[in-house]
Amino acid sequence: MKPEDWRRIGLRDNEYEMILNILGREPNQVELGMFGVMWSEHCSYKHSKAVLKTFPTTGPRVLQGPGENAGIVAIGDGLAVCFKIESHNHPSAIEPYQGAATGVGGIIRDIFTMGARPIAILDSLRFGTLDDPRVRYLFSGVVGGIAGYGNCIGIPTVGGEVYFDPCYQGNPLVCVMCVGLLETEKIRLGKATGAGNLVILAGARTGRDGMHGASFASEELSEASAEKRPAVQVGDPFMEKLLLEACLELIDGGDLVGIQDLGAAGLTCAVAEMASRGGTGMEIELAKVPCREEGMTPYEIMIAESQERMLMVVTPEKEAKVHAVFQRWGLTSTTIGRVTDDGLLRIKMHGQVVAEVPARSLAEDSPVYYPASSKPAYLERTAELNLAEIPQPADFNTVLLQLLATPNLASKEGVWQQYDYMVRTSTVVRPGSDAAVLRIRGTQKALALTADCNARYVYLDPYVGGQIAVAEAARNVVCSGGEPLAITDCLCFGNPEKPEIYWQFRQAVEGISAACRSLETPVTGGNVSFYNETKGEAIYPTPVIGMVGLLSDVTKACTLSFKAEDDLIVLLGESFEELGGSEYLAVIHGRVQGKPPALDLAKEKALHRVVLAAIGQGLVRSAHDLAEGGLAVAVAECLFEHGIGARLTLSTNGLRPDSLLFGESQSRVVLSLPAESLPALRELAVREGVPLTEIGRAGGDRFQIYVDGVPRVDLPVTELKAAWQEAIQC
Amino acid sequence: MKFGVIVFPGSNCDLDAYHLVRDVLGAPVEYIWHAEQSVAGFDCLILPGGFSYGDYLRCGAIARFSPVMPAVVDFARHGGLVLGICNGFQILTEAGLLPGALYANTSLQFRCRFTTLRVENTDTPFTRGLAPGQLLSIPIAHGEGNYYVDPATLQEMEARGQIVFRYADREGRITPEANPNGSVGNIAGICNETRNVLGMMPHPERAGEALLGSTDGLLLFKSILDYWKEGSR
Amino acid sequence: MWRAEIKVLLKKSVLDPQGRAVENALTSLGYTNVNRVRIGKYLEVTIATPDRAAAEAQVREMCTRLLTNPVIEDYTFTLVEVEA
Amino acid sequence: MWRAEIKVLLKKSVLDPQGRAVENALTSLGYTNVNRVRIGKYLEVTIATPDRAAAEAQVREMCTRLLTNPVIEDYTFTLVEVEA
Ligand SMILES: Nc1ncnc2c1ncn2[C@@H]1O[C@H](COP(=O)(O)OP(=O)(O)O)[C@@H](O)[C@H]1O
Ligand SMILES: [Mg+2]
Repeated sequence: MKPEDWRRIGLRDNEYEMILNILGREPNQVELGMFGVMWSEHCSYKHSKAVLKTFPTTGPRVLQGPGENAGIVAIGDGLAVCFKIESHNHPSAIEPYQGAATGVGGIIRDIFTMGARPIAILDSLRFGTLDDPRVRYLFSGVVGGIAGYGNCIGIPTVGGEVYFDPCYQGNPLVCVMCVGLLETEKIRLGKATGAGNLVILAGARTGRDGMHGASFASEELSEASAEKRPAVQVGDPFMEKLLLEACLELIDGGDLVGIQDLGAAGLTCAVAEMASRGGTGMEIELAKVPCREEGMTPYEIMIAESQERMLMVVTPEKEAKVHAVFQRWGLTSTTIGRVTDDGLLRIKMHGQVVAEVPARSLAEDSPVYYPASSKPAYLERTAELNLAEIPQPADFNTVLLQLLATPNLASKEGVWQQYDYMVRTSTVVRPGSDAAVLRIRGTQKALALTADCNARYVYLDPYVGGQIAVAEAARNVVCSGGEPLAITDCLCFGNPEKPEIYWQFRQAVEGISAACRSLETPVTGGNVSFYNETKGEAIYPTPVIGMVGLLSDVTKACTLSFKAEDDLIVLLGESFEELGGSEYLAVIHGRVQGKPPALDLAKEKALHRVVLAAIGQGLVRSAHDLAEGGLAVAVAECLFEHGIGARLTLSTNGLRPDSLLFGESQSRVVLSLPAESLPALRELAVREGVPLTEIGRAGGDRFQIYVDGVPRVDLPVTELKAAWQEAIQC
Repeated sequence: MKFGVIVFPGSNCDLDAYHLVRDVLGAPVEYIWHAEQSVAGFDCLILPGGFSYGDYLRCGAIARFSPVMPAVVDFARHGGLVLGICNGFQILTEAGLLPGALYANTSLQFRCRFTTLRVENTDTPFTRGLAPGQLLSIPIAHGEGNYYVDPATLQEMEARGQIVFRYADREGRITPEANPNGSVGNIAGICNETRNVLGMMPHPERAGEALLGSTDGLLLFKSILDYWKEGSR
Repeated sequence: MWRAEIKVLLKKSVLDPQGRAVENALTSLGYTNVNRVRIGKYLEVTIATPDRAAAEAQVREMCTRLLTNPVIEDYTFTLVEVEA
Repeated sequence: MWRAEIKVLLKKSVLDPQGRAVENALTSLGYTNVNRVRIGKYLEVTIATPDRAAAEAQVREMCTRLLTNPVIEDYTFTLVEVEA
């Protein structure tokens, strides 16, 4: 072996040294390739492992934390919810449709691998600015790919988010979350136990596509990666639908000892992880692996990342039945090996050993790095925001119209109308509100689902930004009537070997952890995507939070829209002079500056208690959290569905009018309710010490805002809605 | 009466139709696996929505050759009630049980949203419980619901009352804006000459519970039940 | 052995939205000298039969039965003799 | 004026789910002598330019910029001279 041999596949010299020590000899090409993919950042988390250990991962409801294919939390009635989010950024940057589609396919496999029936998908997307034709191509391609795969396999895409910022111009983010339901005792793990048990490979045939996808995902996007293009593959949602049904049937029948999907690092990763988790070994005959192409080498078969494949461990008695089930579903399944007790992966081709390595060494003993970290210099620059330099807008009508029409705030209907968000007829709160709500058949319960992250906040203060990402997700869940249960996270950052990037990463994780502790939403799993850079420029640190909440009574599900004339409009929470990091500052004044709004987790939690009680007792007709665009934008969003207007009368209490209307102070929710409910609501608010302000009434067909008696905004709802609705064409 | 929901590989609204009939309508219903060769014992067959065989090549093109299809065709020819929803509609046209064809929406995009349907013919087993011109709120979810049929055939179909539903605006006007996919004459659903086979792109099984936003879809299934009770066939 | 190369297009009478969309895209990219853009399917099928006439007949049959929908589509094809 | 007839197929190494599904369908319809079924796109574009070389260059450019994605697709085309 020469240095270029291991460097070519992304292994460092010290890592090659480790391999020599593990094997006590030189690896051969196949073995080297296996280490190469397994020790890639994507599979080994070598730069993030140490930090991820600091997440709070336990709680009374947590049945499965990080480490398996997906996390699981109990929701009563013997049921549990299984969920996970994952990114497919780099493939999507090169082939947006297939990159996004295979991302959806991959995360769905993670869910049914655990024995859960996938019931929902959410997509969290970030692109450059839409004036760039390449970005428009990526945008429509990615959305088309998610629609193409999700719609075909019949799992509703019920929520997500879309942001546009120059920092994503060359490096879009495509994170997909899948949520599944299962009966608690049907949980299956990716474990290979019982020496003598058989190893079965099912689904698609193995082709040369996706070569080195894992190591590819662990490199900065450069001109060079154009040459690695074969790393992108075509998804086959039809095949996956059959695979899904067949696997769930087998799991239901208790016919499997263990099951694991083939994702990054293909067969190598699946056999290594299953054996390692089971403390066993495996003997695999590659000649038995059904291949799509002639003359594939052992090396290629071991690292190919062909989609829509599953690996199972079964007892010899069940072998025939398992094959029969796959056959009825029109799928190929092959027994390719058996479980051994010597902890070794013994890979053979036509009976001849081509690789022999300890399973643990691939899955567990990968290097762990503790990169240097240092506070980024840019924070000095961004921190100083002198509001005196920011002129008050002359005309608040124009500002509000401009804000509603900015891609980050505008309606995303152009996106989600391309998704089948109704299939399985359980979607009670559809896209367009805060969190989506799905009923759980056979119970009175429902799930509230959301995916959120304001990356600009994280950029301006990774710690606070990380906290806010969790808090906003929880606020969305709460506004839909759900009690936040747990999160999954998709941590998208730049190159971790740069101290300033690693500092962002550590701070963000600390912030997320702090928020998860106080809001009692443990981290049950997630995914890290580093090296999101183009030409050395990193994206904003973007830790996307996927959250699951529970409603005990589906009929209590709440949406953000005002529903009746003359309803009172009430603001919960407090508004401060906080324009830092706001959409208003960025769009109207062209500044990404200041500190993000402050977050007090105790106040946040208190707010949640008030809103949940108010919704639970049926006091309110709508609830909507205040996010980008602040109070004025949040209330505007409440008017559009039913075309009901509103008249707000606000007092500045020393705040700048623009802070009052467009500032993004945290822990605030706007409610609408019949007047007679107000006393009861006030009582709740007082008990929890949450400030409550009556700010106006719903009604008419105009949106009017008076500030200290001065009319600041007065526009027809139809005009506002048009600006908001027509901004994004996809 | 007993409903049968045919399950093709890649069907994914089979479960929704099944639940609506069993849990909301309260009628007996069973799944029928596409490999079955008989549909004996069933009184109404539902070909559900989804992506049979991935909708590869053309929507419904491969499914129409499923082992169960000869039995379905035979059932229909003898007056049995057949309801094709979305992909089911596409399969019925491919199988020649309904005229015309469905292809890509003019937007070239998948569309999922509630639409307003105007009832054009109430003299069918599926719509007898409805009023002429009645407006129904029923969602669509398809990428290829653009119905085409040659002008001559279209005239005959109009004359024979084979147009059952059209996309309309909230006032019941048949406008281009109300047409979500470019289908000729805003056609959303049609029946065969003998009116025992109905194909529609919108999903009545998704509009059966207030919790989900509309109960208008249920009216179709109630019509079928009434028709059956009166034994008027 | 024959490789059938089959081109499938929407009938002229059927509106071709995809063709129109691509034509617009091309024009907006500056290719103002293009028109009559039509988009359809291209299929390749290898048929093991010694005899060209038999191959032709089989392609026609497969096209009418499965590969195309005569209601909206027209097709043309060519046969290329290939090695087994 | 030239009519470019462009055939687009997925690269040989890339999975072609449609092709596979259709091959299975044809086989179960009894056409057991078919294989290597591949399904792609067929495009016709009419280009107003006197000169064949210019037309060829333009087609190549349009294919790489818009009509195909070189990441997963290969294309071939022929030019047919047509009346304006
Ligand atoms: N990519 C997407 N896919 C599906 N739904 C989306 C997507 N982007 C936004 N939505 C939906 O649009 C609504 C508004 O999104 P967003 O502005 O992010 O809400 P919030 O600010 O409350 O998190 C939500 O219901 C969200 O689920
Ligand atoms: Mg919200």
